[in-house]
Parts: sequence; structure tokens; C-alpha cells
Amino acid sequence: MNLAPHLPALQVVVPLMAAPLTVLLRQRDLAYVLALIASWAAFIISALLWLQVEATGTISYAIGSWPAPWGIEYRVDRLSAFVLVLVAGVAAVVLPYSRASIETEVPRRQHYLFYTMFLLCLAGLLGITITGDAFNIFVFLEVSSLSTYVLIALGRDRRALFASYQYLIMGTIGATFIVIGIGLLYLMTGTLNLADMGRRIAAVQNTRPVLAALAFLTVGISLKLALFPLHQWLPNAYAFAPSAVSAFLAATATKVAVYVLLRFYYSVFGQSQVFARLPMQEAMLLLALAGMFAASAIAIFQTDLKRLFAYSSVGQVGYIILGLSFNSTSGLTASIAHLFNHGITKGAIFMLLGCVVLVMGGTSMARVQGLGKRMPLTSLGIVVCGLSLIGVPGTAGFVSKWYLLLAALEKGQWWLVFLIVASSLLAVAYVWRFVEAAYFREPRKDVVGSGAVPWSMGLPAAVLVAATGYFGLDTSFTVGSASRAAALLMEGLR
Amino acid sequence: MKNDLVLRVVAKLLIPFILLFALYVQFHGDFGPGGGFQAGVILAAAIIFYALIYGLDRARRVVPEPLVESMMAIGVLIYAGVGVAGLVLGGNFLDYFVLDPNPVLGQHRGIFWVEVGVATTVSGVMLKIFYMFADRGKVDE
Amino acid sequence: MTGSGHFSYFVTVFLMVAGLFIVIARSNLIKKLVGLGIFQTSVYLLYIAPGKLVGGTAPILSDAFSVYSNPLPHVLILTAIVVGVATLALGLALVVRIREAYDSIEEDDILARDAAPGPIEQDP
Amino acid sequence: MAVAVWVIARSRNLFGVVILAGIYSFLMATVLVAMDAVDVAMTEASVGAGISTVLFLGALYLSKSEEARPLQRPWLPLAVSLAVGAMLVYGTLGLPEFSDPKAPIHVHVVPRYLNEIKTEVDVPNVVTAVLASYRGYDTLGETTVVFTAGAGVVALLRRRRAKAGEQ
Repeated sequence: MNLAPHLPALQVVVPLMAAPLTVLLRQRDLAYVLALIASWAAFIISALLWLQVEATGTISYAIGSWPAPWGIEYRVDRLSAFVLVLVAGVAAVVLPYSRASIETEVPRRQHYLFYTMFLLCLAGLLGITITGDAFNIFVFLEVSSLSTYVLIALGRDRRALFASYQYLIMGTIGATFIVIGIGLLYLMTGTLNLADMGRRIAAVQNTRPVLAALAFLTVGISLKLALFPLHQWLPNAYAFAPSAVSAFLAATATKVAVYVLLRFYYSVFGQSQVFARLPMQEAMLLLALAGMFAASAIAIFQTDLKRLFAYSSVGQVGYIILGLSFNSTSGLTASIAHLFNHGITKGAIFMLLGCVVLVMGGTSMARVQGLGKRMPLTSLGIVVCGLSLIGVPGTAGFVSKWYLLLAALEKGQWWLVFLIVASSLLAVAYVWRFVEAAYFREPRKDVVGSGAVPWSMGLPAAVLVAATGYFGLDTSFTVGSASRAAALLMEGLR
Repeated sequence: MKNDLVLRVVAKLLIPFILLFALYVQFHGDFGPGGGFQAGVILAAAIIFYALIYGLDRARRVVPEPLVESMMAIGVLIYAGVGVAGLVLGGNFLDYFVLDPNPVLGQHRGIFWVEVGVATTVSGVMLKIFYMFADRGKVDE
Repeated sequence: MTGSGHFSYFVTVFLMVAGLFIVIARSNLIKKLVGLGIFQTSVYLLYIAPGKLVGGTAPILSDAFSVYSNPLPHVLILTAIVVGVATLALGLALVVRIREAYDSIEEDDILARDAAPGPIEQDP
Repeated sequence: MAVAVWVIARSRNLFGVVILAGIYSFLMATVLVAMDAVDVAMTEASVGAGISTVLFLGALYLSKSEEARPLQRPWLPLAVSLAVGAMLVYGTLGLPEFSDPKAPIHVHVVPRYLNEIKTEVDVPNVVTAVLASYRGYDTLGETTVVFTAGAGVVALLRRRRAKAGEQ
């Protein structure tokens, strides 16, 4: 039996089937091994899919052998293949890390359920990315959301519970908005397949429902991707979730939401005149700038590192949306590349913070004083990733910001160049807060760290830090894939 | 409620019928309204009813917790297993046509097993949630 | 474009506004979930109502009828209902845990109780 | 239904609210039957009026049944909800009329389900056929969602041996 043509289905089904198996095993070591195998298999499949797409172009897979508008179609194009690699890759790195990390943060009896939830979340995120069907996006969005709520609530602090509840409310409102948007589109086009929808929407005479659908989808997805000012759920959720969960979510969840936004904007609404008639670009630009400045400014005043970097995530989402608002190939290239680069950078930071939690017992500014001496390698890693957040040359963050600047220049908007640089200064400020505490202060007497970072946590974190550096120097994978994906999306507009 | 004779007798009489009705809804879903989800809910309701009348512990003895937890997982596995069976027999994922030499019968077979999977998971989950909530209450008192 | 032709949509809108209002305005955690349920239910009507054809019957094929209402929205909404109840179960489980941890299910109380951090978490 | 929703929004007695929500679900199910959506109605009745109510009552039993405070400062939420409602009104005004057989949803995709089903699947209940076969993958996702909720509730509510989890 030849598995190659079935890779798109297996991409989601492998983690999805591994999840109930972990429940049947009910034993944390076996569950861990199974989850490890499944997540690595998912990563290998995503890499193979990426290669296949780069070689032959878009892959379409009809589930149940029902042709596209009647059945559900899986559709892997350059953009989704790229996002798949990011999600599956981060999962493959975070999972080995999580074993030691949850040891202190999650009650022992629940460990196997942690892996179940992790796998479900992975399957959900992959399912959103790979599907070519609007309603299927919603279903898998809910798979990933529900498992995310549980993962966050497994945090040891009681505030994790409330953070999870708030996310549940906000997330469900967002998902319902998305359903309303999909419903309106369905009522106007009679189809749920995204590509089919895109083709038929051009012929829709009455554009008011399409406008409303655009509004509902934008608001709903923005809730999910924590676009300022709809970001309130994010800082608490990231701050109180178990470290492995923060790392995985920070690197993937909001990025997949960005992907969904791109998918709807360019593959569905792209064909309609609606998009051209609305001041969407200006609105996006304003929100992006507001997010970049406000969230970064709030980040400076945080007293807990996890919260600090969570607000920084909200700010960084602003850059991604900024690139999108240019509505040009180079802007999209910057967005997609930043999606990847920021994903691995933030993943690395939260993994390192997890090590800090393990040794120092927390990540408040008071606890990390003098961390440079106590945990030199970990501190160094955080600083490297911090440089990437700022956008210092030689790091991944620089590459995507550079393309963002180029895109702004291409539009002849000098003031934007100035604003991007100015907002990077805010990033300098919040990264400096860590540097100051870790290297220029003496450890507090009342904070006693214990133990060392186990290699199973240190190594995966180091891998991501190294990746942050590597993709700052070799841009052929990130920028190459991103520009080809951007070209594909812009093609849809014509 | 545990000692009320009338309730107990009525429950004894009713529960088999509820179970039967669940099966009817399950297998008649092809012809009338109903299907795996509804059947699973009714099935779970029958056992919850039993637990309310006879007490949680006795219900646990009839339908033990590990079984319930396994049911949640097995249902999903049955469903996905049908999909994989389609793969193995040379079709796409969730392809029912290949499940039988006659494609239409293959569809019937696929739908049947898929509905079984749904019912298993749904009833397992509903029961488990009920057990969980009931447990919390008991220790709280 | 007549009023009656869009009546079902107005019902949807009313339910949606009311549900959303309850979710945002009320401080009680359980009440919020009730509101969320109403908000989600409004979507069911948005999907189902346009699928109805006057003179049609439920989409169960038989020789006696020839006009059927649209089955596809029904399928989608079945899925949506199930997703809704799954979310609800999880939400309520969270409420139970929150009540145990805070002894309150009022949003304001919980926020107030978390406002004071422990001594070591404060900025020096 | 409107009355039920209005009272739910006003009332502070959570017990009453939950019961009313159940009644609301029943009314909704009736409407759905009128819309020919029998499968959906059956599910809504069993889920909305059945499971949800039981779950709510269970949760209420474990917590207080009275809402502490009356409504305060309702204007901002009201404005937000009304704005969303206005957006939907704006959108729905352009939708096809109620029961218009020429609406896109009746002429595209669905005819195949209704016409070909005899030869392709041969199951009289079209909803079942579409649910389990044509869009079977959605249903797999749905089952997974239910499983996620179940495992999630276990993860959240299982008794721990010691209450050492909290700081």
C-alpha cells in the first residue's frame, strides 16, 4: 500500500488517533512515548508534504472520495504547507520538553491527559491549516480551542482557571462570529468549499451580506489571534498555563489564526469587489500600529516575565498584520516570514522561561535577579531571543522586519519605516528590563533556586534558540517559502 | 430517593425500554430522524436515571468508570478506524465505497460503523461528565 | 424586499443581541454561560431558516413528496449543537473548579481577590 | 422565546434562569420542527433542554444559586451587542427572501444530495447520509470535540489525592 498520496489525511489523523489511544493506555510513560511518536510522525509528514508541494504545486485530497464541493476537501498549497511545518515542527520540539516540565507543574495522575490534550490541540491546529472547507475550519478550531482551555487550566496557579474561563468565553464568542460569517457566505454562494466559494463570490450581486460576513469573520478571527484591542485573554492565559503549553501556544495558536485570516481574505474575498471597496487596509494598518505600540508599552511595565513576553506577542502580531495591510506581495512575504520567525522565537523564549520556573520557582522580576550567574546558558538564550524580538541583524526577527521595511519603502511610506523602528525601540526597552535584572542585579537572598535544568528540557529549548539564529542567517527556507506563498495568494486576487 | 419502592419498580420497568429506544434511534437513523449522537445521549440518560434512583455506587458497579473512560476513546477510534479501513482497502480516508464489493452496500456499512462510533463516544462522555460532577458534590458535603 | 421575507432573520438578530449582552454585561460566571448558549442558538436559526421551503417537507426521502427542505444546514447545525454542549460542559467544569478555588462565581470578586500579589512577586 | 430571554437577562435567581433556559430550548426545538429540521430539533431538545439543564443544575448544586449583584453599568455592553446586531441586520437585509427556491443554497451543491442519493448512498434520511458520508469528516471532528470535552472534564474535575496543587 502506497501511503504517499494519503499524506494530507494522515497529517491530521495520526495525532487525532493517538489522542484516544493515550486515554486507553492510562499510563503516563506509555502515553508519552506514543505522543512522541505521533508528533514526530506529524512533523515528518508535514516536511514531506512541503517538499511535495514545492515540487508539484497544490495538492488536493478528497476525503471519502467525494468530489470537492460535495465532500470535504483537503488542500495543501504553498502557504498551508509552510504553516504545517511550523506547527508540527514546534510540537515535535515542545513534546520531549514537556515531559520534565510538567513534572512539577501538573499533578501526576493527570499527565497522560496532558498528552491527550496536547495531541488533540496539535490535530486541531493541523486540521485548520490543511482543510479546504469553511465549516471544517470551525470544527477543528473547536477541537484545538477546547483542548487549549483544558491545557491552560492545568496550570498550578488558581488564576490559570480563571484565565482559562475568560479564554473560553472570548474564544467561543470568536468562534460563533466565525460561524455567522461562514453562514452568511454559505447563504450567498451555496457552497462551503473555500475555493468554490472564492469562485462563486465574484458573481454575487448583492454584496451587503458579503460585507457583513467579512466583518464577522474579521472580528471573530481577530479575537482568536489576539489582535489589539481584542487581546485581553492572551496575557493571563500565557502567564498561568504550564510552561510547555505557553511555549506551544505562543508559537502556533495565534499563527494558525493569522493563517485563517489570510485564507479567507485572499482565497475567498479576494475574488469579490468587496475587498477593494472597503477601507480594510487602513483599518488593519491602524489596529496593527496600535497593537505594536500599546502592547509593547504595556509589556515594559510588567513585573512577571511570562506576562511581559505575552504582551510582546500581542505587539508582534501587530507586525504580521501590518505586512498584511500593505496588500502587496512583499508585504505578505514579510507577514508570512514573520509568522514563522516570531513563532520559533516566542516558542524558544517560553521554553526557556519554563526552565526558569523549574529552577527558581517563578518568573517574576524579583526571582530572576542575578539569573545571569545562576543560570548563565538559559539567560543567554533569552537574550538571544530578545534580540530577535527587537530585530537585531543576525537573528530571525531581523529578516522579517527587514522585509517589512522593504515593503513599506516600496509603498513609499517613509513615516511607516520610522514607526517600525520606533516600535522596535520599545522592544529594546522590555528586553532590557530582563537584561538589567539578570545581569546587573545581585540575586535576592530570599529567593533560593534548586536543582538544575534537565537535558530533556535544555536541549529542545537550545534547538529552538539555535533555529532563531540559523534562520537569521540562512533565509532560503523561510523567505523563500514565504515569498512563493505570497505570490500564490496575490495570484488569487487577480 | 433510594428507598422509594414505587420509584424503584418504575425504574426497573422503564430502563429496558429506554435502552431499547436508544437502539431504535441508533439503527433507525437511516430512515427517520435520529442517529448516533441522539442514541448516545439516550443511552447515557438511561444509566443516569438508574444512578439517580439506585445511587451512584450501584450505577458504578453496573457501568464501572474505567469502562466509561475507555468508551470515550474507543468511539473515536472506531470512527477513525473506519476511515483507516478505507485507506487500507485502497480508497481515500473515510472512503466507504471500498468497504464492500458493492459500493452502495459499502456506504451502508461505513455509515453503520461510524454511527456506532459516535454513539459510543457520546454516551461515554455524557456518563463520565455526570460521574465527575456527581463525585465533586459528594465529597463537598 | 418585504419585512415578512426577513422576519426570521430579525428573530435571529434579537436573540443574538440578547445573548451577547448577557455574556458581556453579567458578572456571574454561570449566567454568562447561559447567555453564551442563547448567543449560539441564534446562529442555528440563521442557518436553518433559509433552508426551509414552504410546501417542502423534512429531508427524508419518500415517494410521496418531491420538495424537501435543504438538508445541508441541518447537518452543519447538528455539529454546531454538539460543539456547543461540549463547550458548555467544559465551561461548567471550570466554574466548579473556580468556585472551589475562590469560593465565588462572581467575576468582580475573583478579580479583586487576585489583585493583591504575594510579597515575593512584587517588584523590589 | 423573546419573553424567556428577557427574563433570563433580568433575573438574578440562577435556578430560575436555568429552568427558563431549558424552556427556551424546547421552544427553539418547536421552531426547528416548523422549519422541517427534525433531526436538529431532536438534538436541540435532548441537548438544550436535557443535558444542558442537568449540567447547569449539577454546577449550581456545587455553587451558589443566587447572583450576587444586580446589573451595573450596562451601557457599554449594550452598545457593543447592538452594534453587532446592527451589523447582522445590515447583512441579512441582502440575503435571499425566506423560502426562495432560487436562492444559491437551493441550486448549488444540495441538488446532488437530494437527487443522486438513491444511487450513491441509498439512505432515505438525507441528513444522516450527508452527516455520515458526504461530510463524514466533519462528524469525525465533532466526535473528537465531544471526546475532548469528556477528557477535559476528567482532567479538570478528578479528585486529587492531596490538595497540594495550589500555591
